[in-house]
Amino acid sequence: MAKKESTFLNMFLALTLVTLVSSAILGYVYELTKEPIAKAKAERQNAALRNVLPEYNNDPVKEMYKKAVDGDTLYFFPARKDSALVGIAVETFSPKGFGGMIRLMVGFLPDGTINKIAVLEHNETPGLGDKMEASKSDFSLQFDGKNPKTFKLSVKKDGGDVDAITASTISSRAFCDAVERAYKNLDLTKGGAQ
Amino acid sequence: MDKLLTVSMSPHAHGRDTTPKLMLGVVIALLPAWAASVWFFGWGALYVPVLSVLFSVIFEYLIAKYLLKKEPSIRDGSAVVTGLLLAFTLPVNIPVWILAIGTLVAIGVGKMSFGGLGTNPFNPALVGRVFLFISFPVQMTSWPLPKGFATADAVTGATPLGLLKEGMRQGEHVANMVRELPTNYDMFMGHMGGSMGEVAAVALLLGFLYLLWRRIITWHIPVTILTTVFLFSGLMWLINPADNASPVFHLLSGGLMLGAIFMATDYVTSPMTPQGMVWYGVGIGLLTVIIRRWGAYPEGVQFAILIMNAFVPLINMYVKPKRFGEVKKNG
Amino acid sequence: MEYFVILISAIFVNNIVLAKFLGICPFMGVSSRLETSVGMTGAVAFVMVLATIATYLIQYYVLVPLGIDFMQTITFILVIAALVQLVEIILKKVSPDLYQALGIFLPLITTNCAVLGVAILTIQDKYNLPEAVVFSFATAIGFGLALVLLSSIRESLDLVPVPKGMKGIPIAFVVAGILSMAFMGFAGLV
Amino acid sequence: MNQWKNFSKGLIVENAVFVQVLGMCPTLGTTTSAYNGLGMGLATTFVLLMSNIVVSMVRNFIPDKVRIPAFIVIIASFVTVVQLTMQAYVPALYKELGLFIPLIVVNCLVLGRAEAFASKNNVWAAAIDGLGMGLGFTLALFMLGSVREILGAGSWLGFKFIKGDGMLLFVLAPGAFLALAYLISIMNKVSKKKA
Amino acid sequence: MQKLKTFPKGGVHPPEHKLSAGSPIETLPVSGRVAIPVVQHLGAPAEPVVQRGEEVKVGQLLAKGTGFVSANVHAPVSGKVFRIDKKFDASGYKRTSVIIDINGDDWDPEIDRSTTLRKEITASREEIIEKVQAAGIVGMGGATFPTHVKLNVPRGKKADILIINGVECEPFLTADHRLMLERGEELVVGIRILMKALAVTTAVIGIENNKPDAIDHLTKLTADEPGITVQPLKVKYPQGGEKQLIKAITGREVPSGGLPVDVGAVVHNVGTTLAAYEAVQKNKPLIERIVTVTGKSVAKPSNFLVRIGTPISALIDAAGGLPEDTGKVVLGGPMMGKAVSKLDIPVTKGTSGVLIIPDNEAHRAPVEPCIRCAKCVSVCPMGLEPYLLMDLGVYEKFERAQNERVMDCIECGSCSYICPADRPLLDYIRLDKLRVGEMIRKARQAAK
Ligand SMILES: Cc1cc2nc3c(=O)[nH]c(=O)nc-3n(C[C@H](O)[C@H](O)[C@H](O)COP(=O)(O)O)c2cc1C
Ligand SMILES: Cc1cc2nc3c(=O)[nH]c(=O)nc-3n(C[C@H](O)[C@H](O)[C@H](O)COP(=O)(O)O)c2cc1C
Ligand SMILES: Cc1cc2nc3c(=O)[nH]c(=O)nc-3n(C[C@H](O)[C@H](O)[C@H](O)COP(=O)(O)O)c2cc1C
Ligand SMILES: Cc1cc2nc3c(=O)[nH]c(=O)nc-3n(C[C@H](O)[C@H](O)[C@H](O)CO)c2cc1C
Ligand code: SF4
Ligand code: SF4
Ligand code: SF4
Ligand code: SF4
Ligand code: FES
Repeated sequence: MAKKESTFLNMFLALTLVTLVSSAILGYVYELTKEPIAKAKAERQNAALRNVLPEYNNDPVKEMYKKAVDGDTLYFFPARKDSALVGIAVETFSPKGFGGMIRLMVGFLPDGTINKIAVLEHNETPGLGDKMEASKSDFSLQFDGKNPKTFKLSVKKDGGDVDAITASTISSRAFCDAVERAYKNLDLTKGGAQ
Repeated sequence: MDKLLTVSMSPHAHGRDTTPKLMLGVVIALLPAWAASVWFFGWGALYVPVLSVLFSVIFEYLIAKYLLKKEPSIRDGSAVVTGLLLAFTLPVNIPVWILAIGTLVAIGVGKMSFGGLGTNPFNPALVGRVFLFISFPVQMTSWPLPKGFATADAVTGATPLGLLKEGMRQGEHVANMVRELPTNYDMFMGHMGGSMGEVAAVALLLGFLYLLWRRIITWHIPVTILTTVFLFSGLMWLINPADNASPVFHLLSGGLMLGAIFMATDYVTSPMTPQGMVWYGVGIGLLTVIIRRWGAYPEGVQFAILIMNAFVPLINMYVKPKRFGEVKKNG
Repeated sequence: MEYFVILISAIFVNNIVLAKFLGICPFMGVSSRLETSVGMTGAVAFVMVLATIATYLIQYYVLVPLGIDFMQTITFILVIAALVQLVEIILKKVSPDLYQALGIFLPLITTNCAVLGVAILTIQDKYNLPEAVVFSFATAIGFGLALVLLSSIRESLDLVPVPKGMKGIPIAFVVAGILSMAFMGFAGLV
Repeated sequence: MNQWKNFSKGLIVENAVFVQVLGMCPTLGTTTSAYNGLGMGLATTFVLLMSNIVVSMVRNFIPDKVRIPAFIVIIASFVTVVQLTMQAYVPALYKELGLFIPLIVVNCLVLGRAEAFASKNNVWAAAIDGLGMGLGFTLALFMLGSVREILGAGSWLGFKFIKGDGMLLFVLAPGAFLALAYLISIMNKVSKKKA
Repeated sequence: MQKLKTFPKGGVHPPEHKLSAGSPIETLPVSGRVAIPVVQHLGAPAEPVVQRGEEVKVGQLLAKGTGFVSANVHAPVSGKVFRIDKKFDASGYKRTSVIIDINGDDWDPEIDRSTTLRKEITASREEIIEKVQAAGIVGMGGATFPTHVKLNVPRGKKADILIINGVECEPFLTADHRLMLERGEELVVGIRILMKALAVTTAVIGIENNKPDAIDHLTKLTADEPGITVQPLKVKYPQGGEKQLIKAITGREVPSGGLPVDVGAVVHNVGTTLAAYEAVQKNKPLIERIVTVTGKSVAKPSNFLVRIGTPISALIDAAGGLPEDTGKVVLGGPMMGKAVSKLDIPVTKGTSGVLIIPDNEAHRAPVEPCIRCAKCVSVCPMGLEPYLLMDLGVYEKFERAQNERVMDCIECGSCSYICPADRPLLDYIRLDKLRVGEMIRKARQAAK
């Protein structure tokens, strides 16, 4: 078969056709994946919540409330078991990481004790700052079960109680900063308010 | 008249300098600093450099012979200088296997990949050192404190620049840190934490004088680097003494002396004309202070030199010697 | 001050080639001669700034309002391709000299991921328009800096006996690696 | 043409990364681990395969002058399909690979094959070519990712075999350049010996 | 004493080894058969004007210069022309030579052979130049450029200073030194003659500071010679290079590609000046010169006054014979001289010395990689970058070499001398110059 000639009409038609077909296919795929994408997003959040909170049977996402602090936002997720408050997860942040912003999910028990911490997002150096992830080192585990009332949330170098990641004081400080921010803004009485 | 005479083009005379003699000169100039480091850090400072030299020479030999398949030229002595200088930039408690990796990278990546002596655009010892610094931050930043000769169990601690950076991160006033920092006299004599060969400014300056006297190097690079650091840090110190250390502190701390005298002057990786050397030195001085003051790392010399190494071909291309007869007619 | 931070970050700390790995192919392809690197840098700077502005406007005034930001990739690449064509045509008419200088590089730039990458990064990092302009310009400067350094080093390597197995691309990558290592010294400047 | 030869040329003799030095950005940017390299390679392979097929199918309907824009649209569509699919089913990997997925659009390899091969050959040959080239690309990324992961983190495909860290530099930017430099050099030697 | 002057950039300090500095000039007779090449100068070859079998007198014209940039050649001996043939000379090539069987010492009667000093200069400017040209005088500082050409200042240019080159910066050589000590009075008259020819009122004799006796002697002799001064110079090679000397003495820089007259200076060697004296005042053509025979193992380092054409083997014999350990024989000094492969070649107008180098110093060390020590750059008196010029030669990038001004190189050899890696810098630079020269010539032809 001979090649189509490059007349204006041909060119226009061909391009339009290609674009239309493509857009149509894309629209279709978009519709198809819309659901799973949303689900994947929610799943990530839920997984983090389940990870840092004690067992609950409400939907903390539905009860979520926000607070604007330090130019960004904290998200609070109250968890209940049979309507009794069993904990609050706080999505918190610190801009002081080695690679900029880090985001954590910190789970508190109703008395303010830290239950568990999950790292949501960071830009730290692999092998150094990324040891804040629980899968890469035990750094974040040292917070579990500590109450900031008695456990000073800063690295030992700065007179606190936290053992810094070796050679990553900056990341460790940022981590503490984020947890501290969550704790300071935590209003335990408010847990059941909504 | 039947003897065969040698015929060659002029000149028929040759000066006394040869490559091995120059390299030996550098080794001799490093001896005072070596002695000082043995004095401060103990026996480790004696054998680590020896090992480092050994590794460098062996790697160079093997790579030349088996990978490049050319006659190994260990005799020129440049691998010895590279090994020695690499060791001098490391903490004395460096594990031997890390040392081996460092020399392999210095010689293999930094030098032989480009074709060996004279071809490498970047300072091989610094390529090795920065590689280690980034790869093994933990081992590369635990500095034994000088405990005098032959004391067992070195205690690790921060270098003066490390202390400074740490303090500044806490937002402390420099004046308040002074108590923790060593005195200028201590730093001049080498009583501080740091790499093996970098601590004793006085010993390094002795080596500098020797290099100048033997005409192995010219003054241009070291003097411009030190002057630039002094002036730039001095200016900032005058403007804001709360956030800036004194210029003397900058001169005496860290690897500045070692870098300026022995590493920035590496023939292969520095410019060819005096004017070019001045540009290069100013660049190294500025970058050093910028990294020390605003960067994440307490010390900037090693990066500053590597970065300026990259500018050397450009400098050589555009900064030409003053050609004879270039000026228009005069008189 | 904010602009200054963006500038330093894009040129030194997060250099597009040495830290972010964008635009590597032109980086390798045109870096064997210093002269072409300078021309390429000019062309990239020109197109990058224009493309960033165009895609920025498309994103916030077309895609987002229509709710079709999943079409980002396809629209951006078309916009960039069209833009390069347009620039070529206009340049040819308005300034034949500049066209002579930049001309041969323009078609290459369409398929340069640095341009598309910067356009997408501008959106991802939520810059406003003036910031986006500074960012794209600084990125191009960073690209040019790395390119000029690499090409001057490669030219100087023409006069030394580089081992056969390392000649050309491999040694250029070694140089890029060491450069990238040296540039890590800028970490933390911003 | 011999289909096996058509397929296998992309693996070694005309390998996109080692021999043609195309698609360097994803090669360097996504190979912090063997798994990431594999993922990026497969994503690219998919786009390459599909766009080669479609381009070959429509090659006779597209006038010459608008050939390139049309190809770009086709490629971009498949890239978007990959983007959406990955977001839905492998969101973690999608996050890791980041910017480099949309950038498949400008990967010279993809457009290059569409232009140089698919637009001149039948659908079957184009598919084989796309698959071969894609797998060659994947192979290269997987190799580079493996080297970097082994040296940099002391693990392979997530399986850790030393205590502590490796040579961090290899997971960082400079390591990508250095590892690729020596891989290319070695592969050149190997493929020369073969030829 | 005056302040030492020197050129500003570059230069080296090779050991001086002026072994023969204390040996007075001896006149060496010659006998047997000698070969006189017709090319002993820069420029067009001279055309033989004698026949085979013809009897010639000392001073008789043997070959006539063809064209302006060329020089006459005279018979340095008397005897019978054996034949005209190609013979090896110092260049290593066979060159047309007039071969004479010596018979007695029968001089052309026109020549005044007395040793009385003739101070009074009666010749006019034009006559001086004519006589210099007729006498076949060429630069005896080594370049052998015909002297009358340099005395003819081109129209539109003006010379205002005559510089007499008594520097003798090459190690070992002492011919000029002895000349200044023993023939000072004649030299001063020679300077007057050249000054008259050039119509200048200023002349400066440049002498390196390692010859204090020569400086003293000439300072005394010129004390009441208006316009003539002696300038002591720093001991540094290549102080005697024309451009360096002009720069040191006048502060003027000869522009790249230009000539000394462009800055108003003309430089002549002391030997040339003496030859001019003899030609103008005594009618004596250039038939003899002073040659230093020296070397570390030479038994009797000497300075000889010899006739052109004397085989160098005769000179060596007179200096105690060829040492056992001889490895190389060089005509000229160690820095710029030419190594020869045989010893039966004749002394020519440009032969300033015969240097015998022992075997253990005669060979070059193996070439090592360049370590970019920049020593060659810092010693180059012309502000060039020898390491780069060599690389450009190795990799055949001659166009770039031209842009890097390789043609400015004066081939002083300082770079090769200093290089710690024993790189043959000057050899490659000569290659560059050859190729660039070809390129320039081709471009010129194409332009025409
Ligand atoms: C390539 C590289 C990346 C780094 N990344 C981090 C990081 O992600 N987090 C961190 O806290 N420090 C990081 N650092 C180290 C800091 O620069 C600094 O040395 C350290 O945080 C402070 O020292 P210390 O922890 O040993 O007290 C990195 C260093 C290098 C060489
Ligand atoms: C082509 C040519 C033309 C020259 N013309 C003049 C001239 O007009 N006037 C002059 O003083 N010297 C002239 N010279 C002589 C040079 O300036 C110089 O004295 C000669 O080359 C020997 O110098 P050297 O021994 O330092 O090489 C000329 C030389 C050459 C090669
Ligand atoms: C490197 C170099 C060194 C020279 N050294 C001397 C020297 O020591 N004495 C000298 O008379 N001429 C020396 N010359 C030659 C002079 O440049 C110049 O040709 C000469 O003085 C001109 O005089 P002439 O034409 O009478 O020889 C040297 C030339 C060069 C290139
Ligand atoms: C004055 C001088 C300084 C040197 N400095 C270094 C250096 O800092 N690092 C290094 O690896 N080699 C150094 N060398 C040795 C040698 O020049 C170096 O290994 C070359 O770069 C190898 O091509 C030095 C040599 C001299 C003469
Ligand atoms: S055309 Fe593509 S592959 Fe070639 S140099 Fe340019 S970007 Fe690289
Ligand atoms: S698209 Fe261009 S820039 Fe990107 S990989 Fe291909 S050649 Fe390189
Ligand atoms: S380049 Fe020429 S002028 Fe310069 S030192 Fe070498 S030989 Fe002398
Ligand atoms: S003197 Fe020799 S080794 Fe030194 S730069 Fe010049 S050529 Fe190279
Ligand atoms: S420039 Fe090549 S993929 Fe980015």
